[in-house]
Order: sequence, then structure tokens, then C-alpha cells
Amino acid sequence: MGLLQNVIFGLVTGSYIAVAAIGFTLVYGIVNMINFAYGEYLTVGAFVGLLTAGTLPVPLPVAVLVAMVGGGVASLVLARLFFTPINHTGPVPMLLTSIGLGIALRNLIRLVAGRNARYFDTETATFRLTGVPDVSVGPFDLLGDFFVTSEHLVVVGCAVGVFLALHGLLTRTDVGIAMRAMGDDEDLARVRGVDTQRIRDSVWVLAGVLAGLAGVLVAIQTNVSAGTGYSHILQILAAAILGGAGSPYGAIAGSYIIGLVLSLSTAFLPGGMAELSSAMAFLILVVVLLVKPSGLAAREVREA
Amino acid sequence: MASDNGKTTRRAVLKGVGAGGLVGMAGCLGVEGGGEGGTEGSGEGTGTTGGSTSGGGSPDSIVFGQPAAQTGQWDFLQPGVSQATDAALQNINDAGGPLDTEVELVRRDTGVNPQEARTVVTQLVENDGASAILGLFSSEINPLWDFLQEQRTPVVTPWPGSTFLDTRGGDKGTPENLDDDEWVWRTVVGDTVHTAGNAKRTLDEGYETIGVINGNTEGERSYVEGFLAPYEAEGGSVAQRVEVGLGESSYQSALERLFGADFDAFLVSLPQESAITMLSDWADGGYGGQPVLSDTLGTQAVIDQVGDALNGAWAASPGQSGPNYDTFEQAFQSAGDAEVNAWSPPAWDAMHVVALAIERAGEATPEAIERNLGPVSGGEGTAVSTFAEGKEALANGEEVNFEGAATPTNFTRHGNVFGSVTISVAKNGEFTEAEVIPAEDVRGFVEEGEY
Amino acid sequence: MSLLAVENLGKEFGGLRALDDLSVSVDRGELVGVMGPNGAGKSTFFNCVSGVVTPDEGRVLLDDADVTGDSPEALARAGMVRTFQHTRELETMTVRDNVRLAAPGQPGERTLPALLRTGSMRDREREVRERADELVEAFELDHLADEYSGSLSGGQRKLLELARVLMLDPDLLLLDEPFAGVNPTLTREIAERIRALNDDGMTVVVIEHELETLTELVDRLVVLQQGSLLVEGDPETVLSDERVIEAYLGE
Amino acid sequence: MSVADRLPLGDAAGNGALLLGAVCVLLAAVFALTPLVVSLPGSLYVFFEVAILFAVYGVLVLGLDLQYGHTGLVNFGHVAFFAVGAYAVAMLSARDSFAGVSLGLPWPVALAGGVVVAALLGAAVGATSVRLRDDFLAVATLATAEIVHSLFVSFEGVFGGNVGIGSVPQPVSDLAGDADTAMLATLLLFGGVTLFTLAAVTRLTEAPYGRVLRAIRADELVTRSVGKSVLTYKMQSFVYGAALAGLAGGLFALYTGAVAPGYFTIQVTVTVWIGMLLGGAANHRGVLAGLAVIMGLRLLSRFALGVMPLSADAFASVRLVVVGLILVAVIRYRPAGLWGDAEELGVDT
Repeated sequence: MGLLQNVIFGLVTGSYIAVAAIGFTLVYGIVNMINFAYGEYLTVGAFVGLLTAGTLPVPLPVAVLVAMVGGGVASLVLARLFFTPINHTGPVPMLLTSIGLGIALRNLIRLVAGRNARYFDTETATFRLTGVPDVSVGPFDLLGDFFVTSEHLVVVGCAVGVFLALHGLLTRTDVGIAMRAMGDDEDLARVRGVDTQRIRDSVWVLAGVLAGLAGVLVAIQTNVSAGTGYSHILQILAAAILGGAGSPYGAIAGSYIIGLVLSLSTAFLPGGMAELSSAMAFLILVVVLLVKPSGLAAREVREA
Repeated sequence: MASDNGKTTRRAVLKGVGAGGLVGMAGCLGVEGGGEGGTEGSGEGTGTTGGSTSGGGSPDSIVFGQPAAQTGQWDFLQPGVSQATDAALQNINDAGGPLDTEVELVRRDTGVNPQEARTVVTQLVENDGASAILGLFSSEINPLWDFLQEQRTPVVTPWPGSTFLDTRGGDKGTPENLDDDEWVWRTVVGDTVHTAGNAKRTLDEGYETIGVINGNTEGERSYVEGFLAPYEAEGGSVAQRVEVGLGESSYQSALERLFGADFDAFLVSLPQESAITMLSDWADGGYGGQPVLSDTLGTQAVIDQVGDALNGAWAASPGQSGPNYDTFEQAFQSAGDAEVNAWSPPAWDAMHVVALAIERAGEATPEAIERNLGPVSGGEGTAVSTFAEGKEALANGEEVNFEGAATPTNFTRHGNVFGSVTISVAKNGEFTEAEVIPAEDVRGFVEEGEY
Repeated sequence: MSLLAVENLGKEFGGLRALDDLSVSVDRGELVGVMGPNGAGKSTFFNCVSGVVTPDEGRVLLDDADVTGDSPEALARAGMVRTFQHTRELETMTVRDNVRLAAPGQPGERTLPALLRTGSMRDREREVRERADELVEAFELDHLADEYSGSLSGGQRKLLELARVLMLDPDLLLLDEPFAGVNPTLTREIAERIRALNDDGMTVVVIEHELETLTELVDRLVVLQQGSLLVEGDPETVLSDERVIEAYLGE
Repeated sequence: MSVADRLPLGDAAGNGALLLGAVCVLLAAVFALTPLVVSLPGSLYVFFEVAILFAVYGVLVLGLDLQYGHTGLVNFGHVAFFAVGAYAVAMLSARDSFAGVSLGLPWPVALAGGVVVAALLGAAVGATSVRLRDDFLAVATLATAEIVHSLFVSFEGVFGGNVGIGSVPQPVSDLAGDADTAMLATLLLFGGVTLFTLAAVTRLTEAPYGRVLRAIRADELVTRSVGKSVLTYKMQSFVYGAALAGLAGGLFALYTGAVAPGYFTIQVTVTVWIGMLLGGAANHRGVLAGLAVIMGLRLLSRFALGVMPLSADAFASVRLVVVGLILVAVIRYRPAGLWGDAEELGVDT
């Protein structure tokens, strides 16, 4: 069993978790809520992408862009309808509202779109590297032959693109700088003349755009159905909290850790324990919350 | 038959000695005292009946209940089963219906959740007056086993492959005697049996070592266990087995682990969507090897999504080799645009045996249906493929033997069916039937009385 | 002998030194004022002493016992009780319940007596109620006794907080800006009450940003600057100290 | 509920529930232990079924209300403790289950074991998690529930996988004999247990004990600064809630005669949470009433199938959409629930 190959798989998995987790964690940082309905935003994006690719004669990348726009619009509308009016009530009512909204959205999607899984028609090419020496340690090989597929490259490429764009946004643009200021201290930001509602809206849109992208990426790899996003929400949440809730850079790190752990635990856990690999993300989440609730980014999460 | 013309209580009154009357409790509780002590075992007593059926002549209405997966884990399979059920219903009612009465079907969502299923079954039996239940999954039947026995209403279901049912259910070969009955029947071949057909094919093709990848739910595990028992008994061995969760976005690590071992063929037991993801990953990774697919995977969608890499893969399906599959298929196609799945033909069969049981019994009570499911499905009678044929034969005083779409529908003493197993091989973008392993060959793998 | 002794206390927050080698002691029966410009470390000093924050260095002695790092609840039970700069009312509880809550030694706060409604719980509760009613009345909150404390005005909150801590009958009372945001009339009233408590033998330490009231009230003043002790002594001496004047003017 | 005096010193709070509970249990005993039989109209069975489930969930919601309504602990993994209690009881008492471990111990021993195991899990989760901020505690408990669920599914040899554990004794059915009498006796017995639970939590929360819990919900630091060991109380509250969930799980297992992962999905948590919020957290009778409303609505919606202009498929989805929107609407428009006290809960209306 080649470690290198499994690391590649882990990085791919981590990539689409990361795209989604950034959106999730930005909402957490700015709006101060855990949005449990966020998985449904992925589903919405995936369906928008599928519909576009299926009905219009446009190439897939255009469909992806449409999905991102669709996700952004959906996110803003939902926020305005459900979350903005209760912004002042604190994290717990917001969390509960998002849980209710998630149930409603998921079933609404099922009602409208039906229950069958749909697929994107894509072609995949595989690039294989052979002749890589095995560097054996016990039963494991550190290197060994490996392959990547065009799908892998697209997913990782999209993720890297998102990271770069995000970094640019947060450091170079007024909106991004205001976002960071607001994440640090909302009152101070307001005093300094930041239009906090506008920033919140921007974050909702950004989160929706990222969810749309992540939704399509997941859908290309698997399929689209009403449960697509929901089945990923706990991984996204685990990644965001692992990275330090509210920190986009932390979320990226958290996502790759989750991706690697999922991949490596599936590959290397002893026989009887392999079944645990699906629970691994949650195990990490619980451990992080216990040991270092502030996550990797080490933001102060103090009570009182 | 004549012995059971009166109204019967659905629940056995086993005890009733010396009870005092608690009169006037809230008005809604009828309290019975004394009078029918010690009728242990007969399971019969006079009392109220919850259903709307009555003995003798044409009942006002006949209701079948269908617990369904309109939401929940397997909801994507429901359209194929609903459409098959509706097609059968149409077919039955077009022929005048059992006892010249139109059958009404009430379908209620269980979300594949045992708790909901319990409520749904109660409501179907007690409020909707269903005289038979035509649904329920293994994951609902197993935890509700005792409860279903108490209902004393036949459950004839197209879904469960579970080995749990191998030695449970049916009339134990004694149709008239209800005491030993276990009220659950399935018109789908159990995993123990048809998997044996697949195992046989795998061995016949010379694959003596396999890898196994399966999902972690009851259906997937039970398939693998059904496969491995005869496979290993006949000399095959398992090089590696990997169990995975369903609906994951990637199975590449699991494949990496699986193919770390040395084997020629690998068995896939996953629901369709997860299997497509997994097989796409497998194709992309170029792992090679002969794929052996579980019954549910012989579908066009699998080939369409996975592509040419799947050429040569075979699926063994028990669900479409009944003597009258064509009759079913025709009716199914004209009933809507849902895709046929492995449980559609069994759903058709279930409707038919129940309707025929009513026609033969001359009444539509649950007990009467239970007594007649065995007689109309097996034995010496005139072979019939539709309700209309059966109704006519019965009217002529003949016995009938329903030959179904999924299997010949000959219930074993445990309420199970045997059938031949169809091997379909993927070739040039579609599955083509390559071989039919006759029921008799498969039967050899299963001990008499153990199924 | 000193009731409270603080020795070489140090505390750092993210590279910022909030307390730096601070040593202060308070004798039994004293009424001490702690002052200093914003950021001088007054609140951190209280937080370290009352167990809300654990100091990085140094020791806190209460009645000669080392209580460094002890929890606030343990310290409260040991006789040292504090209030907060921004009044922290239990807003979702009534004024009465706010005061009653603080009562020590209530067996009904344990599971079994609560479930069994033991006699000892009821007897104690009767005493608690009497005492709480006395305090509520004494602080002229009786007309608000059944209101949720969330509806009180700022001054009333200060009074309620005082009533609540007095329920504990503390040996040492730490008051964090008891006059902040309170009108002059009420300020005088609160000051008188503090004086009276001190006269009855309670040791009191008051942090205050406002100089005027504080200097009239206390026996001794401690001035902090940048986490260290700047000056201490009787109010007049301290207020005329050049360094103090500079510290305040320089602000 | 009077806000002025939580502790009526003369007449003991919760005595009504205690008395009524005793009557219920006595009646249950009469039906179960004597040869008396009843026969119920079949059309009412479904209501009895749901009423029995309501009694079980009632114990759950009371435990949750102790944790959240009074102490402010956001436990979003309540189903885990319910499931663990049920599985422990099933595994200890089952005889020859088709799958998984079955030890065949007498059911009273098993029931006690179930409560203890659930309480221990509560202690383990509590010890590590109650320090967390509200929403993080919600996430930690939710993740715990997911882990527990996947353990039950994965370790087939121990927990029976998806089949679960069967052949669990059903003492009430065995004693009562016929099904109708058993159903009534079960409802009375479980109703009695729920009322006892109501009495117990009412006594706890109306005693000075409850004053401390509510103070913790309001402001932990203040509560500590007046000498209360907040962590101890939070732990106790969490463990009591978990133990009650374990009790509910045990009763459930002994009623259904089988446990399986399908019984213990996140749906259970969502249902009791909606019930609690709808009724009004911190009001014991309110949360029971809220639970009754949501479970009643779901039951009645089953009967709406015939009159709604929708296909059965669409109806199934619409039902769940409505459930989700109820949760959203309650939080937005009745944040204190139907019978909760907005000021006491510190919410705007």
C-alpha cells in the first residue's frame, strides 16, 4: 500500500471540503452562527449546475460559473429571509433556525427535483507515474507508483484558485479588509464606519458562491441528489472547527487534515477498525473541541 | 374455508378468566370480561374487527396497505416498486377485482425507519382497514418482528433479502393451521439463494480468489455473506474484504486497500449510487480485475456512468427470470416512466398472489389471505400469469398456481421463493443476458428446511 | 496582620503585560481604594485575586493561606466576594432570586435534599428568605422584588449586586467600580453603605476610576500604573504625589 | 407558573404529578397483573402507539429541558444517550438475539444497567464538553451522537449492525397477556414513569437547586463568584439528563422488544428539541405540551393524506418541509415557545 497515493487521494478530498469549509467558516466568523443548512447550499449549487449543463448547450466550466452565481443568490435570499431578521438573538437560536431550514430545504429540493440521483457527463483522463521506487517501512511503502486523474487535477486546481482569490480578496480589497476587521471585532469595525450589514451580505454571497462550486465538484465526483450536501455537512463543520471557527486559512488547513485522515484511516487502519473511518471526521472534531476548542488558528474563544 | 366465515378478532385474546368489567372507562375503551377463557393456541375468538372487510359475498371494499420509502435511505427505489404495484393493481381491477370488488391501495411513507413503519403498519391495518401489507424493508421487519406477528395480517413484501428471513415467515407448510404461521412472506429471492448463483458463476469462470468491497448496511452485508458461504464451501477464498460507508465522495483509498491484496475478481455489493462512484474511481485508477456485481447493479445507469471499463463485468440478478416476466414488463412500461429495478417484478408478484388468495378464499380477511397464499402460489393447479386468468380458473373450480414475474413464486415453508439467477454481462454499453442458472442448481446450495 | 496579601503578581495577555510584579496587602478591617488610569491593571488585579484569571507569577494569600489559582467559587466560600465593573445581573431571574441565590450553606442545592424536600432545606430556605428580604428592603429594592433584574436601571443594578454579595456575609469584599454610571445622589448612598459595612468590621477593597468619591471614602489608596504599584498610602499623601498627578494628567 | 416564588414551602411542588403518576402505575399494575382484559377499538391503536412513544419521548424532553431549559447546556446529541440506554438494556436482557450480544439477564437488572451506562456516557461527554461555549457544545454532542450511531452500525458482532438486537423481553406484554391490555398497561405504566420524572425534575428545579441551575444559564461567572461550583452543577445536570434518556431508552427497548439503529436517528433529537422549544424551555409542563403538539401534528398529518390534493410521494416531502418550517417559525415568532416565559428565558418577543 502506497502512502504517496493515499496522500494524493486525501489532498483531493481535502480540496473540496476546503472550498466549502471556507464559506462555512466565513459565515461563522462574521455572522457568528453555525449554519447547519450550509450543506443544502451545496445541493442547490449542484442542481443549478446540473440544470445548466443539461438544458443549455454550454461547456461545463460555464455551468460551474452559473452554479456559483446560483449558490450566491440563493445564499443571500435565504439569509435575508431567515437569518438577518434574527441576527441579534445569539448563536443558539441561529443554529436551531438553520437546522429547521436545512430540513425544509432538503425536502423541498426532493419535492421539486425528485429522488433519483443525477449525474454530470464528464470524461476523465488518468495520468500514471510508474517506476517510482517503493520506499518501504514495514508493510507500507512511502512512495511507489501512483496516478492522478483529470478530475483530481480539476478539483485541486479549483481549490487552489479559490485560495488565491480569497487571499487577494481578504488582503487587497476594501470589502475583504472590512470582513477581517469585522471578524476580529464587530463593534470596533462599526465604529470605524464599516457598513456591517453590507459586509454580512457580502459574506453570505461569498459563502453561497463557494458552496455552489463545492456542490458541483462533489456532484461531478459522485452524483446530485437531495441529500448530496447534507451528507457532507459534518465533514465541513469538522474542518472549519478544526481550523479554528471563523478563520478561513485555518479552515483550509483543517480540511486537508480531515481529507488526509479520512484517506489514510481507510487505507491503513487494521481490519476491524476500518469501519470507523467514516466516523473519523467526527472523532477528530470531538478531540479538537476537547483539547483545543479554539482550533488550529488559535483564536481566543473565551467565555466571559 | 367455511370454518372461518364469522368476524374474527385480529388480536388473539389469550387470557380472559374471571375478569371484572371496568365499566365506563373514558368511553373509548370497550372492556370485555370473562367468558372466553383458555382458548390458548387457537388464536381465534369472537370480538370486534378493526377492518372494513366482512365475510361472505362481495365485501364493500378491499384495501391493501403499502408501507413505502417515499423519503429516507432507499427512496430512489420506491418509484420502480410503486409503479409495478400500481400496474398490478390496474391489472387486477381491470379483471374485475377479487370477489368482484375493486381493490384500493393505500401507500404511506415510512422513511425506512422502524419507528415510522410501526405507526404506518398500525394505521394501515387498523384505520385504513388493509387486509394485507405489501411492503417493508429488512431494516423495518427485523426490529418489528414481534409486532408484525401480533398484527396477524399477512405481510407480502418485495424488498428484503435479509438472511434473517431465511428461516422465518411463511405458513410452515400448513396453510390451514394459523398457529405456526409467521405472517411474513417475500416475493423476492433471499440473499442466501441468488448469491449462490453468483458464487457458482464466479467459481465456474475460474476465479478462486476474490476481493470484496461492500457497504455497511444490512442489505449489502447480507449479500456478501450469502455469496461467501457457498463460495468458500466450494473451495473459493477471500483475499481481502473492505467495508465502506455509503454515499462517500470518494472510494479511492478503500480501493487502494482492497487492491493491495492479490486476487483476480472482486465482488461489489453497494447501492447503485455509491457503486457508481466506486466503480468510476476503480476505472480511473486502472486497477483491473474482474468485477462481480451484486444483483442491484445490473442497470443501464451503472454502465452509462462507469463506461467501457466495465466491459466483461457481470451482475447476477434473481429478479427478472420468472416465467412471466414479459407480462409484467409490458404492464409496467405502460404504467409510467419509472425505471424497472430489482424489486419491481417482486412487487408485481406480491400484489397478484394476495389478490388470488382473496379470490380463492372467497373473503378478504387477513386470516383468509394468510391461509391461501400457499395454495395459490404452488402446487398442482392450473398455471396462471395474471389475475384475470386466475380468477377465471378459480371460477371454474380449478386450483391455480401463480407463476410470477420475478420467480415462479412457489413459497417455501418459510415464505420464501426460489428462482433462477440471470447472469448479465456488460458489453458495449449495455448489459446482455449471458446465462441463466436454473433454480434447481441454486437450490443445491441451500439446505432443505433452512430457507 | 493582613487578610489579603498579594505577592509579586504577574500576568500577561498576548504579549501585553497587564500585571508586573505587583505586591499589595490589605489588613483586616481596612477600607482600601485601588485606582489608576485605564489599562493600569486594576481589573486584572481583581480578576487574579478573585480567581477569575490565574496569575502567571506570584501568590495570593487569604488569611495567610495560599489561594493562588483557586476557583472563584472556592474563594467566595472562603469569605472573599467580588462585584463586577459592568454589573452582571442574572437578568433572567427576579431581584429576590438574585439575592437568595447567593445564600451559602443551602442543603437544597444538593440533589437529594432537593428531591426529598428535606426539613433542613426548608428551614434553611426560610432563613434565606428572611435575610434576602431584609437586604432587598435595606437597599430599597422591595418594590421591585418580583421584577426580573433585567428591567432594573443601572443604579438599581449596583444596589442589587451589593445586596447579593452581602447575602454571603463576606470577610473581604472586592468592589469593582461600584459608582460607575451611577448618579451623584446614589453614589453618595452607596458610599455610605460601604462605609457602614466597613464600620461593622468588613474588610473592603474598592476599585474606582472616579477619584473624588474614592478619596473621601477609603482609609488607604493604592495606585497602579502599567500593572505595577505606583504609590500607596493615605489618600491625601497619595493624591499630592507627583507621580500620581503625572499619571493622571498624562493620560 | 408563578415567577415570584419557585419554592412553595408549604405544599410540595410536583406532588400532583407524583400522585397522578402513582395512580397510573397502579392502574397499569391492575391491568398487567390481574386477569382483567380490555379490548380497544382498532382504529385507536395508532393513537395508543403514538401516545406510548410520547410518554417515552416525554422522559427525553424532560431530561433535555433540565440540561438546556434550566442549565443552558445545548445538547444536540440527546438521541445518543437514548440509544445507548436502549442498546445496553437490550444487550443485557435479550435472549438469543439473531445478531449481536445478548446476555439474558433479568430485565430489571438490565434496565438499571441501561440507566447507568447512559449516565456514564453522559459523564464522559460532560466531563470533556460542558466547558465549551454553547454552539460548540451543540456541535460536540452532535458529533458524539454520530459516532455512537456509526459504532452501532459498524460493529455487527456486538451491536447487531443494522438488524440490531432482537428477542428483548417485553415484560408488560408477557404479564398482560393479550395485546390490547398490554397496550393500555404499557401506556399507563410509561405515562406514570413520565409523571414521576416530571415530579422529580419539578422538585429539583423548584428547589434552591434549580435556582442555581437558572443562575448558571444566566451568567456562569456571577454564579461562581457567589460560591456555587458551576462545573459540578453543569455535570450533574448533564448526567441526570443523560440518565433520564437512558431510562427512556430502556423502557423503549423493553416495549418494542428490539432495538436497531433506525430507531435512533437525528430525527429523535430534532423532535424533542422542537417539542421543547415549541412548548417553552424551562417550563416542564410546557415542554411536554409542546412535544404533544408536534407529535400530534405529525400523527394527524398522516390522516391528512386522503384530503390533501397531493400525491403520497409529494406529501411525504411536504410533511418534512412543514416540520422544518415550524422549527424556524417558533424560534423567530415565539422564541419563548407557547408556554414559556420570555423574560425568564431572556428572549425578545
